[in-house]
Amino acid sequence: MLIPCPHCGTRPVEEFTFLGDATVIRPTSLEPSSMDDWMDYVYLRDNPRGNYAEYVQHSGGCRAWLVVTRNTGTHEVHSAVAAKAMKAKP
Amino acid sequence: MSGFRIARGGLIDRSANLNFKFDGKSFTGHQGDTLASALIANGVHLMGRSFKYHRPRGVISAGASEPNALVELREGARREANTRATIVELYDGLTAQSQNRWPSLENDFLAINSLASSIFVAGFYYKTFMWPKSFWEKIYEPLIRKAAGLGTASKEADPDTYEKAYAHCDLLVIGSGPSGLMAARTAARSGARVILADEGSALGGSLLFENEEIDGTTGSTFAQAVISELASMPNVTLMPRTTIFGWFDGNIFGGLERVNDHVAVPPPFEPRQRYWRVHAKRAVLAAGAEERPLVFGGNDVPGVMLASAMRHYANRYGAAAGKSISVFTNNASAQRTAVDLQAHGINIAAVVDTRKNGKIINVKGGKSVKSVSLADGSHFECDAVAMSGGWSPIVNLMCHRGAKPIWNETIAAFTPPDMGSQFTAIGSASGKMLLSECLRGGIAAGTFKGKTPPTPKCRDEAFAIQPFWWVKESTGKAFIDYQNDATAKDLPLANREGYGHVELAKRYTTTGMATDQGKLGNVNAIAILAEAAGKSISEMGTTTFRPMYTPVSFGAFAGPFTGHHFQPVRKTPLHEWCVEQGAVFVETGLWMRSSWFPKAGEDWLTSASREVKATRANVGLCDVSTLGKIDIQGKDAGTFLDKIYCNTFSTLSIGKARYGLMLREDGVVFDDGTTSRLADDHYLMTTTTANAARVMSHIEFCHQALWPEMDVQYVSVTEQWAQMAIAGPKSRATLQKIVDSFTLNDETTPYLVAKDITILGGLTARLFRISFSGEHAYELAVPADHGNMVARAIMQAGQEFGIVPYGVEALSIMRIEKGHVAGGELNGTTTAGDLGLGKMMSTKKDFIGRMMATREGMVDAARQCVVGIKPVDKTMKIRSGGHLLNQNDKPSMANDQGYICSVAWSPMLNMWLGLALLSNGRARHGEVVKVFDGLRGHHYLGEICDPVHFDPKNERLHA
Amino acid sequence: MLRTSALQSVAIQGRFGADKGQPGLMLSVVHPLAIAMVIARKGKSKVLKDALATLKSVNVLWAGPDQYYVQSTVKSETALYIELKTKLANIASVTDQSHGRVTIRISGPKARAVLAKGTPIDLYTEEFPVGKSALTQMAHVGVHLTRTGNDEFTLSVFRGFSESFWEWLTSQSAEFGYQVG
Amino acid sequence: MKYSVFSLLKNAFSGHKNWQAAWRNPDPKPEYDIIIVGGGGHGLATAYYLAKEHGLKNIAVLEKSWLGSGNIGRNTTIIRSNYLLPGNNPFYELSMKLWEGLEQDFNFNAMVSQRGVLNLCHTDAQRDAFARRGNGMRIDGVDAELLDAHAVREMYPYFDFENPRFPIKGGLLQRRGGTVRHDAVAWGFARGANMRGVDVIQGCEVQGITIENGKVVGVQTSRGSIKCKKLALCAAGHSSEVASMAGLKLPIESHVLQAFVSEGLKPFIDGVVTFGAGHFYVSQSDKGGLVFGGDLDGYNSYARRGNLPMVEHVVEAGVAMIPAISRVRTLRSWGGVMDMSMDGSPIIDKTSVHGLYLNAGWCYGGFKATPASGFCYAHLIAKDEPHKVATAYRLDRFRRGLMLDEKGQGATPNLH
Ligand SMILES: Cc1cc2nc3c(=O)[nH]c(=O)nc-3n(C[C@H](O)[C@H](O)[C@H](O)COP(=O)(O)OP(=O)(O)OC[C@H]3O[C@@H](n4cnc5c(N)ncnc54)[C@H](O)[C@@H]3O)c2cc1C
Ligand SMILES: NC(=O)c1ccc[n+]([C@@H]2O[C@H](COP(=O)([O-])OP(=O)(O)OC[C@H]3O[C@@H](n4cnc5c(N)ncnc54)[C@H](O)[C@@H]3O)[C@@H](O)[C@H]2O)c1
Ligand SMILES: Cc1cc2nc3c(=O)[nH]c(=O)nc-3n(C[C@H](O)[C@H](O)[C@H](O)COP(=O)(O)O)c2cc1C
Ligand SMILES: [Zn+2]
Repeated sequence: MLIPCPHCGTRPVEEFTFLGDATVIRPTSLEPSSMDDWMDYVYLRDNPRGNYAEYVQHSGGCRAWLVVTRNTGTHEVHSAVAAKAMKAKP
Repeated sequence: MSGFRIARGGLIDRSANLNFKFDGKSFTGHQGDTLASALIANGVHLMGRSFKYHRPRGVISAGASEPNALVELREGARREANTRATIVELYDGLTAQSQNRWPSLENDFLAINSLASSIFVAGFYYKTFMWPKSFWEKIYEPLIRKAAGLGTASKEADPDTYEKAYAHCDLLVIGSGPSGLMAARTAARSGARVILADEGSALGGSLLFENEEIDGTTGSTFAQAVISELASMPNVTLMPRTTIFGWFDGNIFGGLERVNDHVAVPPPFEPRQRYWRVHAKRAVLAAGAEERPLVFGGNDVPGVMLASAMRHYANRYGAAAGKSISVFTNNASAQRTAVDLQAHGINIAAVVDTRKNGKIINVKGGKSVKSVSLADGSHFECDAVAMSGGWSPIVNLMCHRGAKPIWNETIAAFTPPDMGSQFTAIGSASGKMLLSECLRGGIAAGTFKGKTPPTPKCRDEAFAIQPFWWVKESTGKAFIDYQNDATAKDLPLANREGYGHVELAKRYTTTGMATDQGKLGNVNAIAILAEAAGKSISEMGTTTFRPMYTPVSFGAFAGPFTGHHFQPVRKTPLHEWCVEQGAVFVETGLWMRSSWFPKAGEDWLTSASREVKATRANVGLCDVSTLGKIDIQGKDAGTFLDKIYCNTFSTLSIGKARYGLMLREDGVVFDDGTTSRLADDHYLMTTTTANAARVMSHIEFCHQALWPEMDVQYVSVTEQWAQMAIAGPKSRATLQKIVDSFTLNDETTPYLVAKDITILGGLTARLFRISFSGEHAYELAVPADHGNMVARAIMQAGQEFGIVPYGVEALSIMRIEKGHVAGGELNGTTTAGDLGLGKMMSTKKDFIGRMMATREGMVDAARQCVVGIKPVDKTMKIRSGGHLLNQNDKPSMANDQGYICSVAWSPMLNMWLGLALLSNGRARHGEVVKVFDGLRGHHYLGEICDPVHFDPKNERLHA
Repeated sequence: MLRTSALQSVAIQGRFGADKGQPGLMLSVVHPLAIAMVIARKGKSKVLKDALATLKSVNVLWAGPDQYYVQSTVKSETALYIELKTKLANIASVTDQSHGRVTIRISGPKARAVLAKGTPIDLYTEEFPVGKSALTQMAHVGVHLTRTGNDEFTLSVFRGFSESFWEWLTSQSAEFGYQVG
Repeated sequence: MKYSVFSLLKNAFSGHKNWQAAWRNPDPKPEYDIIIVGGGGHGLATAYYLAKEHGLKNIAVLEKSWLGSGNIGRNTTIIRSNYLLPGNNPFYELSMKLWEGLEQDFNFNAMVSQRGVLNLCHTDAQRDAFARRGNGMRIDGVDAELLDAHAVREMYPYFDFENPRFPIKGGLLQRRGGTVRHDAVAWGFARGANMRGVDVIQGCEVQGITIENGKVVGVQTSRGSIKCKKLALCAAGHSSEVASMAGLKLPIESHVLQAFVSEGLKPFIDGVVTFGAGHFYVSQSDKGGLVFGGDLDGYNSYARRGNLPMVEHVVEAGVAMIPAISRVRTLRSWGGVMDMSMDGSPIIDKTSVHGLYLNAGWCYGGFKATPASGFCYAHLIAKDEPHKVATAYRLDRFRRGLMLDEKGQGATPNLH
């Protein structure tokens, strides 16, 4: 599998570390009533077959965290964007 | 003895005689031979035994698909089991042995299995060997296991080396027959970067043995010309002896180059094999087609061969399989064999063509062919049989990413699926059986830009086939999977018993599961199964094609990363000094850490105890360079650390250090360490050795994915600094002698100070007053290149105070004496509360792990928390891993109260001490518990106590 | 103060490996070398780039997004660090890495063939021109790789791995014969 | 037809023409009391024990592909009960006991082979962790032995004791651990369930779950709608997909795990051995192939295939452990889709939907659990309360902070 790192160019999968779902959003509330949101964030996953946005670090390269869009059924990689840049967008 | 060397012709060098041994017997062959061709030329047909029935077997094919002629090649540590004689290039001094037979290939005891073959049908294992129950373990299975397997692997370490390498190209051409050569040449001429790989010892594919005419010359001359041209081009890499064994995501191909398998021993500095990862922009599969056997009685008698293999041996190697040959076919191609062999003066006893209703029912002969009997009642004497059941495109690689091949009625074969433009099939691999189509297909595939160049002229032989799958009239066994002894009858049986899906039939009958992975037999099996199930072949479909196309040695995948080089060694900047001091090292992750520094005659415990005593009495020096160090800067560095740590760092004063605790988002403790503030916008974090990389990655994630708005930068400086702990009552005095121009005292260097200083007349250093040992202690960091020099200087300075080097064993003893938690307690399941550090969790801010740490299970009073433990009998040793029980409880998991995490012999208290995790432990100091250590047959009473065993008031720290 | 290279005792000068004809490559340790890691502060990528372009007697190598290694063979590590700290105040974070990394120069007709045994980066194309740096992995070790000539590269690794890395590099070079200079 | 030496002989005389199918291939009925989704080991075992232990008959197992096509048909066959945590160990020990009597129970030889599972350790910390684990086993009467390096060397003299990067310091041995012929487990349970009246239906994919008033009433399948009173999910790597049909989100990710087999060899390695300084474990099948594996490829995947980096990673560790293996060849690699849970332990529980039961999260360790999983799940489905050794496998344990995290890795499924 090849991943097009926006900083380094296309590199093979062994240079990357996968963390998982990039669609989950860390809650901001610290109220006990927000526990369900936290639970969802930390433990629950859509885990789809098909297109999937995931956090991937180019750990064996530039070390940037990326959001990679990939098909979990075919392993086809569609895009890789720096997580930082992704977050900067509204 | 029926095979012989044909007088003339072939691509062997008859002037070069090579001596070799098979089963201890000496033979001679020629340069250019394979082991199989040389044996055939020497009249040897019997080369192996089958898996289940131990049937005598000879060579069937002339290439990678060979299921029968497997040998143990070479001897001793270089012995390789299951090596295909058909691809072993002959070299002088080669030794090979037959396998799966006892006592000899000729007289194999287990051939009696054949007699019971009516019981040993597919699936018989599952129905029997169950009574009496105990017999399975004691009798049946040991027998089955002993009989199982083919060759015997060496149990000595492999003396050869292996390499790995990456290659990149615009076009990877897999196979160097007419189609592959044309693709490579066309692409190369247009300037593309081309790799041409072929598993054969020579490039040329079928042109090396087929009588073809291209552009007015012979096929092999034509091939030679193309290969020479390619060899001269800088943008072309030719890779003979290289099997492309798998296709992976990203159009990456795995390749195995047999660099030196054709010699007895690899030359100096050269590997035996090289494993390639080929990144191809585009690839073409020009792997050709595989001829299929026909399924009829005795189709496994040595001497029965694929028709193409027989002419391959005759034309390329000058090796005739016999003097008189019967040909059995369902298609036009076998006619070539008859013609070619006749041209070599070999008698054609009969040509039996199913398209004309001819059928061989049985082959007579045990260890070699004697005659064939036909359905019409006729018999022909002969000493070999050439068979052709049609041709299967070698689709394997194109199916490695999950797609299934497509059945094609016209050629009666599966053709590759369409996998898009990155990987396309050409030539016979795509089902094109005519030479002109192969040449044309190659040229089209190699055309990157511009007009397609013209196709060389050639003569085509019509391809015509009428599918024919099984001579049902046969009375003898008709084999589908030769090696695994799956017969034609096994498939209908599997269907009858419910295993009619092609994948179930495979698993029930083991068809296609042998070392050849069904290259020869699978299509026949599918056809016969389809008929039994009343389905079409297309509906039945194939089993799953998987890597490896042909088996790949472990050594190749491991490459140079073997033995001591399995993983890189990481040495600290003080390594040399540690060696000078006589350190014994221990692997800690990839690091080598100094563990203890024995004096003559000391074992580890004596040494470590002495190191502790000397440190606590005077001063000791320890290499702590492996601790992770992360430099954190930026306007928001403090706020960022507040998110990462559960306690607060934004309030830390400049020049001070603070102990920090980090949680995971699930509320469990992740890591700890002291972090110092060097400037308003500059911190230096230390992590545990074990978690250094993970913490770094965590920080990167938290910033980039969670809080990118923060202005913070971070970089690992672990390797920049050599770091030393200088501990003990004389540490200050020792250091005083090397620091430049200031006096060390509680004003200039109070507890938890962190400051930049210079030492030894101007050398940059960082000094921290922190302590893991519980002593008055410092950590001194100097740029790594100076580490050894500074350590030596400190030793010299401390000499008058009795300084000793101490290692991680002593460090560990001291931290257990002090009740400091470390790896044994930070085990990924403990909370801050469990460690007695619950108060560190700020309630004033958000931090990683805050919310999840409040769940009921995480704050339950019954959780196991850190306590001290000591044996009630002070003379007794305690060990890690003992479980704790209430004194009156019976051992059981339900009664389990916790366990001992870390232990040490305390030279200060003269007894064994430990830290344990105990349910509701903080309320139980003073309680006596039962320690269950069944593993070591040792049960005793332990007293629970405060984890701080030594100097509970921390008087020494501030002394 | 005189620095001691981490490879001092292993990188011994001489000719090694296959001994037929010219050596396929040359290996040498670049030491002492002053290296500072420079990372742009938030929103300062462009300003930093411009500032770096004005520096004299240094090599500026890309080392990740908004990150650079600034190297000098003529300045001391302290001098370089202080200079950068001053010139880049509020523009970038600066960290001294001179001792943390070991740099090896590899050159010769077989340099690329040897590197191909380690890195998945395609070094045979125009896409990797002279002056370009990349972060990659070779032999399980993170490597900062820079092309310094057609057949010349520098490889920089964490100090602690340098000896192990050197062993790997030389073993992979042996088939071509190599000269340590 | 009962399988025995006699039935085998009898059939041999009639040319094996009279064997009956091991299971019927029925068309689905319009309605069942219980439908089990997934014809893998766990689904089939559940059906078997529902019929056998609870006398229930009107049951269907729906399998989207062929029987045993999932992980039951692609695992490395290791069974053991050397778990650490009180929530786990008694469950796996029950499984071990069931294995020990399984073949006689379902009249099918699944080649349960207790050849010993040896986990090697290479550091003091690892040994301490093994001591903790081993004592946890012993405290409950499960067999465990802590070996020193010498004892390991006696067993396997050809492991790397000469030039290792990470010296072997010893190991934890469970002699009752071993291997079982994986496919035969599926076949044996299927046949056993079939004989007790269960409909085992292949080629029937569940595509939707019908819920009325918070209660399951049926499923839509590739072969039409089928009604049911209770629906039991047993879809392993596909659990998230199936659960989502009922609107449930699970603490699970699907990851690919590769496994490998070498060419057939004469006896090479006797038991199951795991390397402690890298990802590699190996055993030898009754056919002679070295069956081995290592770690997940690391990325979420529903493709049953992996990539080369993990192959190299695993094999490097293999050669590090056994230098002699270098000249042995890898024959085939394949992958399976693992239901990696957030704490590495399984879930056997009711769900928020009435009548919908969940069995999932087996990670790469669910083969050994097959009998106990079926047994306990059947208990839950039949009685609506958990079996006593499976009480910790609750879905709400994450919400409540009662994770069963044997490895201490936290909520990162690909690290378990
Ligand atoms: C390579 C590998 C090695 C392993 N090694 C071991 C080991 O050594 N020891 C061990 O204990 N465990 C091991 N495991 C884990 C073990 O195999 C699994 O945990 C276990 O098999 C899972 O349970 P199962 O048998 O029910 O799963 P499966 O066999 O996967 O059953 C699930 C079934 O559900 C079906 N299904 C899915 N969706 C639907 C639908 N919508 N409709 C109908 N049917 C559906 C699937 O087709 C599948 O047949 C390994 C797994 C792999 C992949
Ligand atoms: N008359 C007939 O019935 C008939 C049938 C089939 C083929 N043919 C003839 O055979 C020729 C086929 O030509 P072609 O170029 O398609 O194939 P080819 O058979 O000439 O060459 C294929 C080459 O691919 C190599 N190869 C296969 N798999 C490989 C792998 N995984 N890695 C590396 N190398 C691999 C083989 O070693 C072989 O050298 C044509 O001349 C065609 O007419 C004729
Ligand atoms: C324990 C075990 C042993 C295996 N032994 C062999 C074998 O000897 N030969 C073989 O071709 N495949 C063997 N396989 C692999 C199967 O052929 C197949 O690849 C695997 O079950 C996955 O199925 P799939 O490849 O059809 O997807 C074995 C699989 C397992 C789980
Ligand atoms: Zn990158």
